[in-house]
Amino acid sequence: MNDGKTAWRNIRIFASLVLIGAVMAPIFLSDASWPVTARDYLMAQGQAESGAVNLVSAIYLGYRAFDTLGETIVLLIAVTGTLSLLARVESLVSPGPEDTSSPNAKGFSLSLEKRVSHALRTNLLEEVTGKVGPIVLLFGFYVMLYGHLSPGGGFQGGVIIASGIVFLALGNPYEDKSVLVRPAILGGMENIAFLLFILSAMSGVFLEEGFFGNPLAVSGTPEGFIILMNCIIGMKVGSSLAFMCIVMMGGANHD
Amino acid sequence: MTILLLTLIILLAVFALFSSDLLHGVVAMSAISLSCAILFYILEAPDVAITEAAVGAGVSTVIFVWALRHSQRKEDRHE
Amino acid sequence: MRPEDLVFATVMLPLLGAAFALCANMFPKGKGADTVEFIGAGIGLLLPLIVLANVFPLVTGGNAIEGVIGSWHEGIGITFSFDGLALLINILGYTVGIAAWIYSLGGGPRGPAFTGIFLIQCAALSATIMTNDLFNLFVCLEIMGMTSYVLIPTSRKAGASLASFSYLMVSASAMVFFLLGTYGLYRLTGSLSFQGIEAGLALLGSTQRILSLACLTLLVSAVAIRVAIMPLYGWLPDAHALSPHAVSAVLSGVLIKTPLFALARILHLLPEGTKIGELMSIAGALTAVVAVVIALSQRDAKRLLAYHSISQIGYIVAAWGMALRWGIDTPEGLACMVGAFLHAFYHALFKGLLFLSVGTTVDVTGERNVYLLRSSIASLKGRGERIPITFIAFVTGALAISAIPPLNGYVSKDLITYSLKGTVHYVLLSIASVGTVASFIKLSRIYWRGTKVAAQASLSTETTPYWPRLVAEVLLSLLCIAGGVASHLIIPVVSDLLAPANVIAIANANLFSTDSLVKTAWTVASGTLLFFAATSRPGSVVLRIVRERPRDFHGLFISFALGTAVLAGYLLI
Amino acid sequence: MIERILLLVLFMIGFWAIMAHRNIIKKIFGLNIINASVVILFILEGSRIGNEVPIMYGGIGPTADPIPQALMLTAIVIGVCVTALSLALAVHLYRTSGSFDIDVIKRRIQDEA
Repeated sequence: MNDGKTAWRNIRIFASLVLIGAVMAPIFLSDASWPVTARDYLMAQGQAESGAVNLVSAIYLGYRAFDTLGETIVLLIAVTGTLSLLARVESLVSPGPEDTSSPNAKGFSLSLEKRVSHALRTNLLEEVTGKVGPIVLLFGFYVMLYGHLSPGGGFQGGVIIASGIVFLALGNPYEDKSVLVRPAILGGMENIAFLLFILSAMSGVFLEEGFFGNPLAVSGTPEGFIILMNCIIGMKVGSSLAFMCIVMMGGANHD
Repeated sequence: MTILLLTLIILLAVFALFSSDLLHGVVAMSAISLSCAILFYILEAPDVAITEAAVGAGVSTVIFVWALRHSQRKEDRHE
Repeated sequence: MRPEDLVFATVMLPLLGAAFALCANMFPKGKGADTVEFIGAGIGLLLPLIVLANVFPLVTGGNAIEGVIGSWHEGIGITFSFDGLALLINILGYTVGIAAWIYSLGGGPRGPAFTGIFLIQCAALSATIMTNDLFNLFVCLEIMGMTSYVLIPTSRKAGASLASFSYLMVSASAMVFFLLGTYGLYRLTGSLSFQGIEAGLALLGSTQRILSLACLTLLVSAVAIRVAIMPLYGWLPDAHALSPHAVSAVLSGVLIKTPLFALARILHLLPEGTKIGELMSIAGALTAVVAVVIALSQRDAKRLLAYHSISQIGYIVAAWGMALRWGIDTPEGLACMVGAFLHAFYHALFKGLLFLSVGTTVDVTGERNVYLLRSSIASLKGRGERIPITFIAFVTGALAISAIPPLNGYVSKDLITYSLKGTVHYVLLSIASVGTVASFIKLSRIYWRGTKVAAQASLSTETTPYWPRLVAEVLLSLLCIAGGVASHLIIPVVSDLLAPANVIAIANANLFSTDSLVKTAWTVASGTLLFFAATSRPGSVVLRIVRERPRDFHGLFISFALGTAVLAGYLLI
Repeated sequence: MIERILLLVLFMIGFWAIMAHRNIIKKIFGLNIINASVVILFILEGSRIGNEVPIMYGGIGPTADPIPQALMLTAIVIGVCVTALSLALAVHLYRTSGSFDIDVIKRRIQDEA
């Protein structure tokens, strides 16, 4: 009975795909020569101006640091919003069709009552993740601190640190959790890191360099500012992602 | 090499969109992210490659799996 | 402090406030946490006003404070420019923001997370309007979008998540298109700043013209989704109707207008801007008419208001487009731009007021259906309003949106129709005014005395105080009245801020002329007639057909594709 | 040229999924795919002007354009944030309506309201 309707729907969808394709095609298929002015300027001046050997870091945390601030704000909003929705998902008393049909999909549940019923998990996972966690953390700090010299930086380091923290949380689920894996602590760290980021972005104002100006520009070590920003971003990203993952794994029983 | 990787990405995308098991789709999306990361590495963009690997293949997969754990895995096929 | 730093404080202060407010999460709930949160809100909402007052003398007469963020090299760093338009949009944003935040203390949602995200939204508005960089504009729009996706479902209504999800899908895909447009323009010009793009495009040969037009099309249609004009408005009614009242007020008052004025910044630099402005002004005028008809058919009080937002944004876009068409530097163009901004500002005030007062009524009575709800004044009195302030606030807002003198809506609508006289827009907008009057007569029925006395619903947020709602309503009502009465003072200031010094400010003496007053009387009379026609039997059948037209999810994207293709085709010809 | 055609195909596949697929998780896949295609396009074309990594290990050679790379870092992260939020909304919709099908969700929510 719905055949005509479905056909009409398909026709409209096809027509809009054709229309959009026609608008997109010139952009995708263009072979205009790529501009080199910005690249040449950066190659000549970038290292001296920002102090970073890695030009991508120089742009990311120097020339266009305001975009990076926007990006961390987006992350902050996403984490806050996801967690508030998550709390409501957990509190919905009447779940839809039962989700027990998918045992494999329940890979990492942390809360004790769920774990007892879970035969697939062995001690091996806990042993390995618990031991590997600190090493992953160390690697994360390396990536974070050397962002101005080699590929990587605060954000990437932060993600690795977050996975290290998650490993630690998986490693010792029963008791004496280290301080690092408590959701409350992680949430607090996230907020403090955000505050620090804003403050360090404002610091240039008091040194006549303007917002996001490099307060160390005249001191001879301009890379110091990038290292500082990398650390703050790493702390922010690491704590917020770890916070989100741990709350997701453990349900909403955080406070 | 670039063309090969792009073809692989397209195939994975088609698989992800047409498989009826959402978890398979998530794995395919994660594989797309990894292929992208390799592609970025070949294209002289190591920073982007690291980010894509960590964020695309890592974090977003975790979130996808979490979402499926809280809902259902199979796509319901009722018209 | 240098002026560049001073204007940038309008972005950084709300962010600092947001950081403070979020830190309140770390304190145990109670006095301490509240204090920290309130300090954050004070830093984020009140201090920027002081900054704006200080910036004011620097930007009059078409002056702009320009610079590169962090004083980096111009070709690579992010350039910004803070001019009169940015100042005005900031005033708009912070005024409505303060009122809505005060209302949220009484009407929910509450908590440090809400305050933080709300302040971030204010910062994003401020950053959007002052940036001169395409990629930075992308980031700002994404922040604004993210905050609305998070704020809409805080109302815990059943459809709110779906509305937020639809909005997210449409607008996130539109932002990918925006990114693609940025790619194309960067490839062509090697620059991301508006001035750089303008200079680069001027040098291009005709072979690259198609590419640059396609890029512009994508940028414009991605922004048009946010602004919700004609074919692209499908996401808005649900999102605005189902979000918390304070959020609705900000979403429809401020959020849908800021991208429009940010877009004007790049468009008026480019030669294609006039054509785009022309097409968008026609779309805007049509939007004003179509949306008002749909609004008249609505049953849900807040949804009716949401469709009115679309209709009023149609007025703004019509005037805005003609301003681009004629050029802001010409007297006609300036008159249109002043009209567009004033209507944006005044609409933010009276639509915010309407959302808040109707929201309070709906909360108090527990009924949203316009056809069922009656005698709300009794319920408001039962709630403790000795003088029905909410009712008075509603009447102020309704009179303002129906353009009854001497309220502010009259001034701005009259300015728009006055400057568009002689175009086809004039006719369309006059029809839309009639529809507005009719639908507000319909909405005001919720306060009429009815046979069935409305039930007294227990407020779901019984723990929160009631007075902040009234404070916010009174604040906005006073601003509405002041905007109308003091219009002869406001219009010269606004035109002085928008125009370069050499353009003569427009005359506004004839705003309250007999002609305009007679026209208003005609509008009200026809509006009343239309109301009776709509409540008659055949009228209500028509309205039901309009109300129950199918609205599919994929329809949102089909209209997006259609709108984009039409724009591209129009530019190419 | 072949690369760019492939990317256009990838984009269209993703856009089709967003528009026409009924399952909201698949729609989110589609969003990820179109985002990825634009990111790849930016990086791919930006690397045409040089064959060295934009890290200044001493000598100056023809490096790839670092600006697209820095921009795409931001774009990737924003894309993941949008994905996270949309998934949270999807799960919430599933919990309130019991389905991932957009039409079914719409109908059930309207019935409820």
